[in-house]
Amino acid sequence: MELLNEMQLDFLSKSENEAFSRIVIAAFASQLDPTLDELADIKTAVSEAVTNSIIHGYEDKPGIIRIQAKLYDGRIEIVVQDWGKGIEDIEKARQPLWTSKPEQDRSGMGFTIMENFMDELEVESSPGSGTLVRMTKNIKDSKYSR
Amino acid sequence: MELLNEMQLDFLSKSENEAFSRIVIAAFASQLDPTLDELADIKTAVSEAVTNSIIHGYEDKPGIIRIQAKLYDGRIEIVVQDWGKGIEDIEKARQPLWTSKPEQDRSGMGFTIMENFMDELEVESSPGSGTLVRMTKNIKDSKYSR
Amino acid sequence: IGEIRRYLRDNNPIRVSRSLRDVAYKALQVRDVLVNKNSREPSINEIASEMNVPREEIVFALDAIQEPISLFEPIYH
Ligand SMILES: Nc1ncnc2c1ncn2[C@@H]1O[C@H](COP(=O)(O)OP(=O)(O)O)[C@@H](O)[C@H]1O
Ligand SMILES: Nc1ncnc2c1ncn2[C@@H]1O[C@H](COP(=O)(O)OP(=O)(O)O)[C@@H](O)[C@H]1O
Ligand SMILES: [Mg+2]
Ligand SMILES: [Mg+2]
Repeated sequence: MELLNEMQLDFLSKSENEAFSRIVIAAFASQLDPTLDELADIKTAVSEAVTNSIIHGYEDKPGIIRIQAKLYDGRIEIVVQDWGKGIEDIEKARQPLWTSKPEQDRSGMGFTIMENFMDELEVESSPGSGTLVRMTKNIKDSKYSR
Repeated sequence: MELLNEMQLDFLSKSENEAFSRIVIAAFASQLDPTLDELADIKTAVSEAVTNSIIHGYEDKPGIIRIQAKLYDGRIEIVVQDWGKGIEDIEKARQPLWTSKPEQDRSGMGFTIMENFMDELEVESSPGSGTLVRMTKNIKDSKYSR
Repeated sequence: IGEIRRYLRDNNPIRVSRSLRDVAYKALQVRDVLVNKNSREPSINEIASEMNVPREEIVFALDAIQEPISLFEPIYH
């Protein structure tokens, strides 16, 4: 499938960058001319992944978060990556309502949201080396433009 | 001076990414709580630098453009970089109305715009290795927030 | 055929570009109101909190209605 466009953004694991990263992905995805709903899904999923990197990956300590995005005809692929703590048991982490920080009022629904709002979700992670989340969403009636 | 936040964006030298890069820099700069006029100045200056990398640096061939931005109290520093053709005579290139592509209806005002819309402008370039433009803008009454 | 067209149009989900323009025009209106009220340029946060919209959204929206800038404007800036 033909790659139409791609980008890579590195930013610090600060909470003020969550809104920033959401707009960056929205601005890039909008080149595929999605509907408002499709765009909202993408923003929400990326938000969840970025929040996870800030809160769980780096546990509010300084670190770098990377977002890569690729546009194909009718499809966007997004990777959110950190070099933080990593996940011990990925299968358990992906289960609805499971959270390692119940004391912090986390809902344990982040991965479930990503799975439901996007069409594909892959998680690669190992303790000590970090986490990579790859998500894909199909955009109906997409017209690459501008 | 204390560094408040920083980011780095890599993207392809495609004309559709000009608008994208403008939104990214404006969203990041908005953390300093500028006015709409200050934001418009920053976007225009970055637009000119990115257009130069696309048109002159890579001459519409594929290449990578990098934008780095740093936020300080009351100040944003922006670097726009390419690894394209480079500039032979920087002093001449910076002169108002001077363009190497008069046949393409270029106005030769890009560097003049950057200089006027921003508070500082530095250009590093050498033929064959690329161009780096560093711009700084002071933001009055800035309040870093969120 | 006219009816089918209308049907298609009515079911056409909202595209981003239209909603961006709505937000942007609202932001410019709010800016004017705040300029009149405070006799100075409002900051992006002031506009955002007045509209109850994240400032990054406003930034994104404003780009959608950005008018082509005059290349010679800056000389008199
Ligand atoms: N980037 C990450 N780095 C380390 N651990 C993570 C990361 N993302 C998710 N996790 C782990 O997976 C769990 C489930 O994540 P999620 O479904 O988003 O729920 P929540 O964030 O509410 O805990 C987290 O509690 C955490 O233990
Ligand atoms: N990134 C770049 N790579 C190579 N040459 C450049 C670059 N940016 C500017 N230049 C050179 O500097 C000249 C002046 O740039 P500018 O003031 O923006 O005017 P214009 O783009 O209208 O030619 C260009 O015509 C070009 O020769
Ligand atoms: Mg989560
Ligand atoms: Mg130029």
